Amino acid sequence: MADQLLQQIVNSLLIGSVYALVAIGLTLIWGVMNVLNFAHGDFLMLGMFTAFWCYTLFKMDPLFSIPVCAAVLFLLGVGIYRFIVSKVMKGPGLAQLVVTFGVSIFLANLAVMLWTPDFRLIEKPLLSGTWSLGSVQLSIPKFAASVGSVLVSAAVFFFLKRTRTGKAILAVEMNRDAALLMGINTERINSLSFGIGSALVGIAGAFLSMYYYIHPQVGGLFGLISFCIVALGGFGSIEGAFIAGILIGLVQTLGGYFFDPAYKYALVFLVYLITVWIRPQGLMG
Amino acid sequence: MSAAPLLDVRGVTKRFGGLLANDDVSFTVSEGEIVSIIGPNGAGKSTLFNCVTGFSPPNAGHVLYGGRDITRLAADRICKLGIARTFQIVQVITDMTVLENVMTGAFLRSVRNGAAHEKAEEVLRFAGLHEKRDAAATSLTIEAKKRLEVSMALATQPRLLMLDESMAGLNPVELRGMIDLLRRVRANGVTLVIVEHVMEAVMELSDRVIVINSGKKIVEGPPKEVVMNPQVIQAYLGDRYRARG
Amino acid sequence: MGVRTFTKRQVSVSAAVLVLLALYPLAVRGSFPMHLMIMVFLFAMLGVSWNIMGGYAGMFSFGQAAFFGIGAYTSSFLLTAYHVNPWIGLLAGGVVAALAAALIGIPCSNLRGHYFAIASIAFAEIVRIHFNNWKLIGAAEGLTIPMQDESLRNFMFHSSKAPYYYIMLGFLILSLGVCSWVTTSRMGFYLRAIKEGHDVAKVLGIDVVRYRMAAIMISAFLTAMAGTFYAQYILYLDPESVLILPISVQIVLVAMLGGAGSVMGPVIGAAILLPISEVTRVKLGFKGSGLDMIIYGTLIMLISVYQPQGVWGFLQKIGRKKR
Amino acid sequence: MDNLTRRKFLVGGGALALSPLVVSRAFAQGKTIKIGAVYPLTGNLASTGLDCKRGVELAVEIINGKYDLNLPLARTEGIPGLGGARLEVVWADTKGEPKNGQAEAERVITQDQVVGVIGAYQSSVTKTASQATERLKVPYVCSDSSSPTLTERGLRYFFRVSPHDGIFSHDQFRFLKDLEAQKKQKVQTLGVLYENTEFGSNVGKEELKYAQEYGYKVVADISYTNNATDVTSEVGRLIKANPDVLLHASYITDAILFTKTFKEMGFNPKGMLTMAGYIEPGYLPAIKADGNFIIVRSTFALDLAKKKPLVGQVADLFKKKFGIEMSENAARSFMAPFVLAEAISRAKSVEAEAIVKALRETNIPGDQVIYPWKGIQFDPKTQQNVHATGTLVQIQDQQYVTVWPFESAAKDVVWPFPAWKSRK
Repeated sequence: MADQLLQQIVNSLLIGSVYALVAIGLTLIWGVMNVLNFAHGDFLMLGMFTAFWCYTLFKMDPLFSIPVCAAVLFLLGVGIYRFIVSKVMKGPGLAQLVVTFGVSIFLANLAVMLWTPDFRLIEKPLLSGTWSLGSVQLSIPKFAASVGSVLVSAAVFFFLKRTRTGKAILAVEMNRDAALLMGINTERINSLSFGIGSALVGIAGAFLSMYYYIHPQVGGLFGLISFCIVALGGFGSIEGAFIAGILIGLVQTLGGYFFDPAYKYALVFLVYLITVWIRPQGLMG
Repeated sequence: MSAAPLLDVRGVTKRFGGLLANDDVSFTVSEGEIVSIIGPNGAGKSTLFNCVTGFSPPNAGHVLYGGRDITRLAADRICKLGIARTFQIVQVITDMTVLENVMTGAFLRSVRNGAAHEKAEEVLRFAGLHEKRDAAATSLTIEAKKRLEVSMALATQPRLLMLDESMAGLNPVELRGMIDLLRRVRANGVTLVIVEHVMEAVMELSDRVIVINSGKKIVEGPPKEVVMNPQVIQAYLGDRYRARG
Repeated sequence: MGVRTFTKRQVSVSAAVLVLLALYPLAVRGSFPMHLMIMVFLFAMLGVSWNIMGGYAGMFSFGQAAFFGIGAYTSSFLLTAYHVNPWIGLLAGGVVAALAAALIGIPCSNLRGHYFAIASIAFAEIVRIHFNNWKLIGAAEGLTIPMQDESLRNFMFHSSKAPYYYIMLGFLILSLGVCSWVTTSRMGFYLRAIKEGHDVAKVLGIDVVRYRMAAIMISAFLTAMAGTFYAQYILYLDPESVLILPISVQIVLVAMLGGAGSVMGPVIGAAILLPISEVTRVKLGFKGSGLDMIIYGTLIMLISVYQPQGVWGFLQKIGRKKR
Repeated sequence: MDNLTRRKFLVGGGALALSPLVVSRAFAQGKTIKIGAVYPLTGNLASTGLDCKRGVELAVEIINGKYDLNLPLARTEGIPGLGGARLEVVWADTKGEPKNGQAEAERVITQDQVVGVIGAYQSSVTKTASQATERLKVPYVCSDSSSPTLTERGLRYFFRVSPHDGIFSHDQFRFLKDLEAQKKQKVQTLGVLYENTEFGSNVGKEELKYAQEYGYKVVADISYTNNATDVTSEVGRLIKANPDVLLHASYITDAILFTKTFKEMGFNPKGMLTMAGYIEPGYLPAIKADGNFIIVRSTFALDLAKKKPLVGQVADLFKKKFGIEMSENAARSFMAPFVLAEAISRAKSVEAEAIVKALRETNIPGDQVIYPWKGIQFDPKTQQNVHATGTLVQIQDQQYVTVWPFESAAKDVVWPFPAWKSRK
C-alpha cells in the first residue's frame, strides 16, 4: 500500500513534468501575442512523427533527434505564424480563436493522408527499461523526459531573463505598445516566439516518442490539458506552467488511484475551473 | 451650503501593494457645483474617481452620495443611483453607431427601445452630435468621441457627472465647444466633478478647485485663490501654467 | 439602425424564402435532401443560440455540446424512465440546461475571451465524462428511445421526414425570433456593451454578471431544445454523439462563417457549411483518405483570414453597394 | 437565406430526387439486387471500416462469380433463387457518427432502393441505422457489431450473425474452467479492467456477471477513460489488487499504452484475457514482442485453416485480391452478404417480409462458415445467431495462434504468463 503510494507520487511527478514541457511552448505563445494555439497538440504530434521518421529513416535515436525536432517545429511555427496567424491578429477575436482550429484539423488529417492512421512506436530507443529503486519502478525514458522538462524550463527561463532577445520578448509580453516605442520589432518578436514555442513542443514530442505511441490523433488530450495548465499557471508564466503541470499530474494520478480512474480527467478540469473561479488570472498571473 | 452635500468623500485611502495612491482624501461637492480636481500625473486623481464610482473600492474611508453610503456598492449600482463618469482613455462601444452607443446609456432609465431612442436623439441634439448619429463610433474624430462619451454618460440621466480629462488633446476651437457643452450640462442641473489638465477650462468652469499631490489633498478653494497658492505653484502648477499663459 | 425597421423588400424576400422552404418537402424525393435540410436548420438554430452569448456578448463558448446533450438527455431520460411526453421533456431539458448554464456562469463570470473559451471546454468535458459514467442515464451505452406510434403528440414520425422538417423549421424561426427580440431590446444593447468591455458596460449602469448570465441561460435553453429535437429525430443518443467537442466547434464555425453578431448570420453559415460537410462525406467519404477533413480545415483557415466577419457581412456590403 | 444557396439547394435536391426515381422494388428478375453497406470509411475508424469493406467486397465477388468453395451461393453465379441476379453493394460512409448511421441507412433505402442493409461496425451506429431500417421495414443483417443490447431491442428486421460481447465474455470464463479442469491450473481472483465507452462498459458488466456465476473473486473492478495520456494509476491499482487473471476490454490506443505500462511497472498476472484493441491490425506492428503471451478473443484466425480448409481458401483469395492478410474485421464482415443473399435466394423475392421470413428460417451448416461454429440459425426471439461463439487466440512469437477451444487449438496455450523481467 505505502509502496504503491510512493510509486504513484513518482508517477505523478513524471507525467506532470511532461505536461509542463508540453505546456511551456504554449504559454510562451499565449503570453507574447495573446493567441491561443488550438493546434498545439498537433504540433506535438508532428514533433513525435519527426522523431519517428528520424529513427526509421536515418537510425537516429530520439535522444539525438531532439535538435532536429526543435528545428523542424521552429520552421513550421514561424511558417504558420507568418502565413496564417499574423493575418488574423488584427481581426476579430473569434477569428483568432477559430483559425488555429482549422490548422489543427488540417494538420491531423494531413498526417492521416501522408502516414495512414496506423499506430507506431519507436522500437528500441537508447533510453528504455526501468530502474528498480527499492519498491519503486522508475521508467528510464519517462525520467529522461522529466529531466529534459526541468532543463528546458530552466533554459527558457534564463533565455527570457538574461539574453537581449529574451528581454525583448518579455518587454513585448508586458506592453506591446511600449515595446514598439522602444524600437523593438514586435512582428519579428512575434514570429520568433511562435517559432520558439513550437520548437519547445517539438522537443516534448521527441521525449514522448521514446515511450508513447505515435498516431495522427495523439495530440488531442495533451493539447486540451496544456490549455488548462497554461490558464492555471497564469498566462505567459513559465514557472506557473511548470507548477501547474506538476499539480495536474498529481491530481490526475492520485485522483485516478484513490478516487476513480474514469473521472481522472474530469478532476483535472474541475480543479482548473475552481482555480480560475478564485483566481481568474491563474496561480502565478 | 446649507443642505447635505451631494457627494461627501471622507478619508478615502487606497493602496496598491506598497504604493499609497490616495491618502486620507476628504472633500465635498454640493448640488449644482462644478468642482475640478487637479494635480500632476500620477497624483492619484483617476484612482480617486475609481474609488468614488465603485470601480475599485477604497481600503479605508467612506463615500457618501446624497447622504447614503455607497463605498462598497458595485459600479453599475452607483451608476443607477445617478453618478455617471467617463474614462481618461475614451471608452465607446466600437461596433455600434453613435446613436446606438447613446441608446445603450439611455436604456438605464427606459426599458423600451422607442423611449431609449427618443432620449438618445434628444441627448445627441443637445451634444451637437445629431448629424453623426448613424456614423460608426470608430469613425469619429477624437473630439467627437469625447462628446460621444459625455453623451453616453448624460443618457443615463445622472445627477452627478464625473469627467476624466475630457479636454485633453482638443484644439482651441474644440475646447471652446466642450466648455460650452459642460456649461449647458450644468445649466440643466447636473453637478460636475472634472479631472483636468487643461487649466484654461479649469479656470473658466470651476466653482472650486481641489489640488492633489502624491495621493494627498493639499489645497482646496476657488480657482483664482488656488493658482496663487505658493504650495500649489511649487508642487505642480507653476511651470506649466506660466508656460501656457 | 437604432430601431429595427423592416423595408418592404426585406419583408417580401423573407416571405418568399419562407414559402419556398415550406414547399421544399413537396419538391424533393428521398430522405437525403430532407435530412440535409433538417441538419441545416438544426445547426442554424444551434448557431443562432450560440450567437446570443458568443456573437453579441462576446462569450466565445466552445462548450455548447454540453447544453445540447443536457437537453437531449433530459427529455429522453424522462421519456424512457417516466414516460413523460417529449414536448414536456423539451421544456424540462431547456430548464435543466439553463440551470447548468447558471452553474457554469458563476465561476466564469469574470472570464473573457480565451479564458472563457477554455473554461467552457473544461465544463463540457466534465459533463461528457460524467454522463459517460452515470449509470442512471445509461452511461456510455446511451439511451434508446422506444418506438411509439407516429404522431405530433409523441414527437415521433416514421413514414415521412416532413413533420420533422416543419418542426425544426418552426424551432429555427422561434430561435430567430428570440434572437431578434434580444438584439432590438435593451438586453441586446447591453450584451454588445459587455462584449466591448466590462468597464464601459458598468459605467453605463449595466449589471454585467446578470446580463451575461441571462445570455448564457437563454442560449442554453434554445440549445437544449435543439438537443431534444435531435434525440427525437435520431431516436438514440450516447455521450459520443451529443456531448463531444467537435459538435461545439461546428456550432462556433456555423456562427462565425455566417457572421457572428448578426441575426441571420448563423443561418447562412449552416446553409453553407452543412451541405459541404454532408456532401463531401457522401461523395468523397468512401475513399477514406481524410481529404474531406483537410478541405474542411483549409476552409476554416481561409474564412478566418479572408472573411473573418462572415458571409453575412460580405453580403451586406454588396447589398449596400447596389443601393 | 440568400438566393444563391437557395438555388443550389433546389437544384441539388431536384437532382438527387430524380436520379433513382421510382424504381419499383418488385424489379425485373435477372438484373441486379442492391444492398446497402454502412461503414465508418472516414474519420478515426477509417482503417477499420476499410478493413470491413474488403471483407464485404470479396464476399460479393464470390456470390456473383463461380467459385469452387463450400460457401452459400459460391458455386452458382449470382442469386439462383432470382434467376442469377447479381448482388451490388451501395457504400455509405458514417464517419463513425450515430446520426450518420441513420441518415445513410435511410439514404440508401429511399434513394438507392436497397433491399437489405449490412454494417456498421460500431454498435452505436448500428443502433441508429437499424432503427432506420426498422422504420422503413427493410431487413438488416449485422455481422460486425458486438453490443449485446443490439439484439435485446425486439426489432423485427434486425438479425445478427456474429457473437456479441456477452458471448465473448462467457467464452473467457469457459476457457478458465477448461484450463482448470484440463491443464490443472489454479485461478481464483480476477481483475476486471475496461474502458468506459459503450463497448468496454458492456463487457465489464458481462464479465462481472459471469465472475459471480463461475465463482471467481473480483479483486479489482476498474473502469477507465479511453484515449488516456497516462495509465499508471490504473496499473497501480491492479498491482495493489494482484489478481490471478486480468480481463481487459479496450480499444487499440489504450491496449498499446497499457501493455507498455504493464511492462514498465512490472504487472505480472498469471494470464491476460483481452478483447478488441489487442487484435486490431495496428496493435502487433506497434507493440511487437511485448505483446507475446497475451490472449485475445477472436472470431477468426488464419491458423483455423489447419482444421478447416475453407478458411485457407478464402484467406488465399483475400490475399490475392488485396495484397494483405485477411484480418479479423474483414473476416467478420465477410459473412453478412452470404446470409442476406442466401435468404433472398430462398425467398425468391426481394419483398422485405419474404426476406425476413427466409432469414428466420436460415440454417447454414457449420462447414459453410469460415469460423469454428456449428452453423448459422437465428434465435426466434432475439434473432441472434445461436451458434455464434468466439475463439481465443494467444500471441506467440508475434503471431495470433488459436489456443481455445482446445479441440480447435493450433498450439498449446502458454500459461502462466511469463513475468516481464524473465523475458529477453
